[in-house]
Amino acid sequence: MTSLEFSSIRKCFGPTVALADFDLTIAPGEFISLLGPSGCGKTTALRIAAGFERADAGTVSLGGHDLSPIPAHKRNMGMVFQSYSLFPNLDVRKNVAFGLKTRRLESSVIARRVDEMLEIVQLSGLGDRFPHQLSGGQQQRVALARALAVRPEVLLLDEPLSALDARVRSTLRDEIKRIQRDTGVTTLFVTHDQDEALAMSDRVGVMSEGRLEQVGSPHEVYQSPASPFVARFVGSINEIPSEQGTILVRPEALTIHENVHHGKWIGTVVASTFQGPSTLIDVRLDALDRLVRVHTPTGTYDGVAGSRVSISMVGDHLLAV
Amino acid sequence: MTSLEFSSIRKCFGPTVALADFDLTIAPGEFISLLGPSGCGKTTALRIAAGFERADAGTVSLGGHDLSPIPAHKRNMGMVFQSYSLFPNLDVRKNVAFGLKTRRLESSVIARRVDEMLEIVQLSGLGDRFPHQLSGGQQQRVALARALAVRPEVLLLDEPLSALDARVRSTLRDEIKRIQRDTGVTTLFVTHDQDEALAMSDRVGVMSEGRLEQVGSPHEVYQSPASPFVARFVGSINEIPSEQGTILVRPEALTIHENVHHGKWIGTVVASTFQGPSTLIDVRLDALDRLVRVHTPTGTYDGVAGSRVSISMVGDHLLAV
Amino acid sequence: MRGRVFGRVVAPLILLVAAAFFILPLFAMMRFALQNVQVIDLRWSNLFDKWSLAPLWSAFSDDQFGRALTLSLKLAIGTGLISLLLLVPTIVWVHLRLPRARSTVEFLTILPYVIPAIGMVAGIMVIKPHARWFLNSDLSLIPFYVVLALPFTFRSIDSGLKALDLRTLVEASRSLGYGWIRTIVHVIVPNLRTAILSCLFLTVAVVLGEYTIADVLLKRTFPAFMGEYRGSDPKGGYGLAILSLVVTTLIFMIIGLVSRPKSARRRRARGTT
Amino acid sequence: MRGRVFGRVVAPLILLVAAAFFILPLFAMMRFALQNVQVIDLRWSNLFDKWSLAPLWSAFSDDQFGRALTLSLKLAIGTGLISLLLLVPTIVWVHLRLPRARSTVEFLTILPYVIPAIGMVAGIMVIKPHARWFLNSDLSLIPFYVVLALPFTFRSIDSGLKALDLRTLVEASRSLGYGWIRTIVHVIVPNLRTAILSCLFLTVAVVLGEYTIADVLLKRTFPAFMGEYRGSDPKGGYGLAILSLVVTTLIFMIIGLVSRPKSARRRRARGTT
Repeated sequence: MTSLEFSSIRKCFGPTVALADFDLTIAPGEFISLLGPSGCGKTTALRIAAGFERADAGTVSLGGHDLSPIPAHKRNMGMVFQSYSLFPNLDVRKNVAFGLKTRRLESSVIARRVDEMLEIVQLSGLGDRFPHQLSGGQQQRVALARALAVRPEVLLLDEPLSALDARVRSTLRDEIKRIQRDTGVTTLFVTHDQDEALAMSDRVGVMSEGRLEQVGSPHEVYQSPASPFVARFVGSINEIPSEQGTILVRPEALTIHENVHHGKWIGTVVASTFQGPSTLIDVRLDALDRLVRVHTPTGTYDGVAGSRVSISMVGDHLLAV
Repeated sequence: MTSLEFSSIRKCFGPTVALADFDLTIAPGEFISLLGPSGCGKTTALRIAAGFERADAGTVSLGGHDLSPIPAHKRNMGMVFQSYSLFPNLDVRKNVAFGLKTRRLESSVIARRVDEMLEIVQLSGLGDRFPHQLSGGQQQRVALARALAVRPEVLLLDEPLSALDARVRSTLRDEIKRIQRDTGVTTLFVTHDQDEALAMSDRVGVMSEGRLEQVGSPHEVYQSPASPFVARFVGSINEIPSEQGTILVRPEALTIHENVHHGKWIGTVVASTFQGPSTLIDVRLDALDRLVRVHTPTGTYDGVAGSRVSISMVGDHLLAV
Repeated sequence: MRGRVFGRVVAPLILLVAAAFFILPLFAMMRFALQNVQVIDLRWSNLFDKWSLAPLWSAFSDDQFGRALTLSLKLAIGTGLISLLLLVPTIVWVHLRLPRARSTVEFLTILPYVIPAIGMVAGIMVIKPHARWFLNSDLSLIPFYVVLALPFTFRSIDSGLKALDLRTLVEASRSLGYGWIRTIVHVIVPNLRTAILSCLFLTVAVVLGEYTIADVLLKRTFPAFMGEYRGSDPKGGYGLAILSLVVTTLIFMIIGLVSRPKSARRRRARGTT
Repeated sequence: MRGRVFGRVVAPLILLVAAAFFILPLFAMMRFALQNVQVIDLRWSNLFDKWSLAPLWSAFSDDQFGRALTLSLKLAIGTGLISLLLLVPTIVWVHLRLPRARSTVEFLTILPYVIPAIGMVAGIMVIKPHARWFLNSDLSLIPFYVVLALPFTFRSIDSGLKALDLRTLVEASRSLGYGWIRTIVHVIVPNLRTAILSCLFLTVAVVLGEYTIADVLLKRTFPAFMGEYRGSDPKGGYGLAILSLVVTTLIFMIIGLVSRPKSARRRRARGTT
C-alpha cells in the first residue's frame, strides 16, 4: 500500500493541452476514479503514472519517490487495459505467471501465487484455456489476476469494463471493487461512465479539458457538485429557469402531482422511461417550454403520455447558474 | 405502419440451433425489443427479417405477405447496425440521400426529405461533414436518418447503441424512442442490455437459446417474469432459500433495518454501491451464508460495511423455484 | 530508454543501409548511361562531369520506339482492366462468403512471384505449337501478365477491402435498396479508389518490366525493344531503363501520397480519451 | 439471387481460368522434361507414355550439384536471418512510433519488385570494379537478396503484427516488468511465429529463384547451376526447375495450412449474438 502523487503535471500533444497543472494525491489503499468525457486527459494521467507517456512538466511520485527517471518496466505497477491484452500464445496460467517469471521467484512460489490469483478472480478451473477460448469478461478477469500477481504498489485500470456487455460489466464492476477491498491495493481507475465511478470509488476526480473540476466522495460530487460541469456530467440534471437564475435540480429532487394545482410548475407528460425499480417521467412545462425529468419509484405514478400534471421540488437544487 | 410476423422460424448454423420455432408478431407501429445474452438468436431473427439470412423453415411476413422470395434489397426495411455503417466516401447528406437515389425521386424531393431527416435527428448543421469527422453518436444518428429516409415499412435496429459511450448511449436511447414515437414506424430492436429494452420498448421479447422465453410489456417481464431465466436476466435478483423453496426477490422488494430484531433475516453489511438516487446495500445473511442485495433510496440508510442489520420483505417475491 | 536509442539511431541506420543496396547500383547505372565518361574512369572526382541526355534522345528517335511503347500501353490497360474485373468481385466474394479461405488464397497468389520465370517460359515454349491461334495475337500476353501481377494486385485490392467494414457496408447498401451489382458499383468501388489506382499502376509496372515472356513469344513490347536497343547502343538502352524506372517510382510516390492512411477514423469514432 | 449465381458459378470459373494460365505451362514443361517423347510429338493421346525420372537422376549426379545447392542454402539462411533481424524491430518501431508512415514504407518496399531486374544488374556491373573487396565473397549476394525479398518479407511481418494489438501487448509486457528487448523476445516473436516462418520460406524461394544477379556476380548458386546445366542437358535442367518449384509450392501449402486465420477470436471475445 503506497501513495501515488501527481504534482503540477502538464502534458501537451502538439497544440492540444491534455493535462494542465494536474494535482492529485491517492492515499495508500485508496480507490480513486478519474471520470470525464473523451479527451479530458484522464487516460493521459494514467499513462504518465504507468510510464508510457512522459510529462512535459511536473512530477509523479510513488510513496514519496520521484518516478520520472524510472522506465515503465521498473515501476512495479499493475495495469489492466481497455482492449483485451492477454498474450494470445500463452494459456491463462502462463499469462498470470508472466510478470512473476521475470522476478526470479522459485517455480513452486510462482505456481502457488498463480493458483491464489485465479481463485481470487474465480477462474480456478480455466488455467489451461487460451485467451481466444475465453469470453471478454473472463479475459479481463485474467488480466486483473495477471496485474495483481506481481503484487504491484499501484493498480492502474484503464476503462477495463468498456468493451464488455452491460450485464458482464456490472458483475465485474462489483468484483473488481471486492478484490480491491480485499487486497487493499492503491488503485487509479479511469472511466467515462459515471455509474462505474460512483459505484466503485472511494473518491472520484471529475475532469474536464485537462483539469480536475472536483475531487470528492461519490456522494459529494453527486450531491454537492463544485461546478455546473460536474452537476451535468455526473448524474442526470434538470435546468429550470427561476427567480434565482437557472437552477440545476436532480430528477429525484422533483415530485409529480396528478393534480395540476399541487405543484409549482404545470405541464404535460411526454414520455415515461421504465427502469425497473424506478420510472423516469418526462414532462414539458407549459410556461417554460422545456422538458423536465422526474424520477419516481415505479408504481407511484403511471405517467400516461398526454396527462396534465404539476411538479414541485422535494429536495434542494444543487446550483444556480 | 405494417405488421411484421415471424412464424415457426427455424435456423441452424451447422450443429448450432440459432432459432427454434420462433413465433412473434409485431403490431403496426409497435416497438418490440428482443433481449437476451450472446448467442440467444436475437440477431439471427433480425437478420432473417432483413433478408440477410434465410430461415431453414418457417416464414416471415410483412403486412400478411410472405417475404421469403423477396431479396434483401427489395424488402423496404430500414436498418441501423451495431458498427458504424455510414459510407465513408459520402458526406452526411449523400449518406442520407443514398436510399432515395435508387427510388427515382426528383432531386428537389430528395433534398427536402434529407433536410427533414437531418432535422429529426438534430444534425441539420452537419450535412456536409464526412463520417470520419463525426463522433460515434452522431454517426449512429445519421445512420438512423438514412434508414428512415426511405420511409421503411419496418425499422430494424441491431444493437445500435452498444459501441457508444455510456452518456451518449442514454441520450441516443431517449432520442430513438422519441423519433420512433413521432414517425410511428414498426420497429424491431435487438439488444443485450436490459436497461435499453425496458426503457424503450412497447413490448420486450426475452430470448434464451433460440427460444422466446416471454413476450410482454417492460412491466410484465420485470414484475411477472414467466421463468427463472427471465427473472434473472431482466433486472437484479436475490435468491433466498425459504419455506416455499428458493424465492426470487427484487432488491427493491426488500428493506433494511438498523435494528436486527425488526427484519426477517439478520446479517452483516458487506458493501454499498452508490448509484445517485439510490444506493444498493449488499448484506451477508448469517443463517444462509448468502449475499443479498437491497435497493434503498439514497440517504435512507448509510450502509457502513460491518454494520449488523436485518432485512424484511416489503414487496412480493416473483417466483419460487 | 533502449527504445529511444533504437528509434533515433538504429532504425534510421537500418533503413539507410537497406536503401544503399538498392540505390547505389541504380546510381551507378545512371552514371554509366548519362555521363560521357569511360566506365573504367568513373570516380567520385568526376561525378559532375559531362552529363548528357543525348543517349536518351537518340533512343526516342528510333522508329520502333513509338510502336513498342504503344503496344506496352495497350497491354497495360488490358491487364489492368481484366485484373480489376476479375479481382474486385472475386475478393469481395471471398471476404463475405469464405473469410476463412482468404489467407489460403492470399498465399496462392504469391506463387507467381516465387516460381522462377524460367519455369513459365519453358512451359510456354512447349505449349506454343499447340496454341498458335491464341499466341499469335499481341494481346495474348495479357492473361500471362494478369497472373504475373497477381501477387500485388490481389494484395492491393485485398488490403483496400480489409480497411472497410465490408459486411456492414454491403448490408447497409442492400437494406437501402441496392442489389449486388449496384452495391459493388456504388459502394465498394468508390471506397476502393486508392486500392484500384495502385492496382492499375502495379499492372503498368509489371507490363513495363516484364521481358522474358514477351521475348519468348516474340512480341515487340517496350521492354523487348529496350533489350534489343541496348545491344546496339548500351548507353541509350540503360538510359531508357532508368527513365522507365524513374517514371514508375514517381507514380508510386504519388500513389503513396494520395492514399493517406485513414486509420484515425475508427479511433476518433470510438471516442476514448 | 445474383450473389448466389456469382458464388456458385462465376467465381470458381474465374479461379479456374486464372489457374489454367498458370498451371498449363508448368504442366507442359513437366511433360517436356520427364516424358521421353519428342517435343513435336507431345499430344493428349500420349499423355501417359514413357514418363521417366532419369533426367533428374543424372542432374543430381553432376559434381557441381551439391556445391551449388549448399551455397544457395547458406545464402537462404543468411538472407532469412538478416531479414528478420532487420525487419522485426524496425517494423515494430514503425507500428508503434510512426503508424502514419507505415503505408508509405509499405509502398517503398514494393519498389524492388517493380524495378526491372535488368536495372539492378546494370548498376552492379558498373559498380563492380570499385567494390571487388566486397563482391568477391560468395555471401555478398545476401544484402541484394534481402532487398529483393523485401516486398514479401516486409508484408509477412507487417501483417503478422497487424493481427496483434501490438501497442497493448507491448504496454502490458512492460507494465509486468519486461524491457524492450525482452518484450520483443518474449512477447512479439512468439506471437509472430507463423509470420516469421513464412518470411523465412519466402527468402528461401527468392534465393532459389534468383538467377540474374548471381550470374552477373559469377556466383555458382543453385539457379546459376540449373541455367548452366540446362545448356548441356535441357531435359535434366527443366526437371530440376520443376523439382525446385514443386518443393517451393509444397512448402507454401504447408505454411498456408499451419497459419490458420485466427480472426474468430475477436468476434467470440466481443460476445454478440
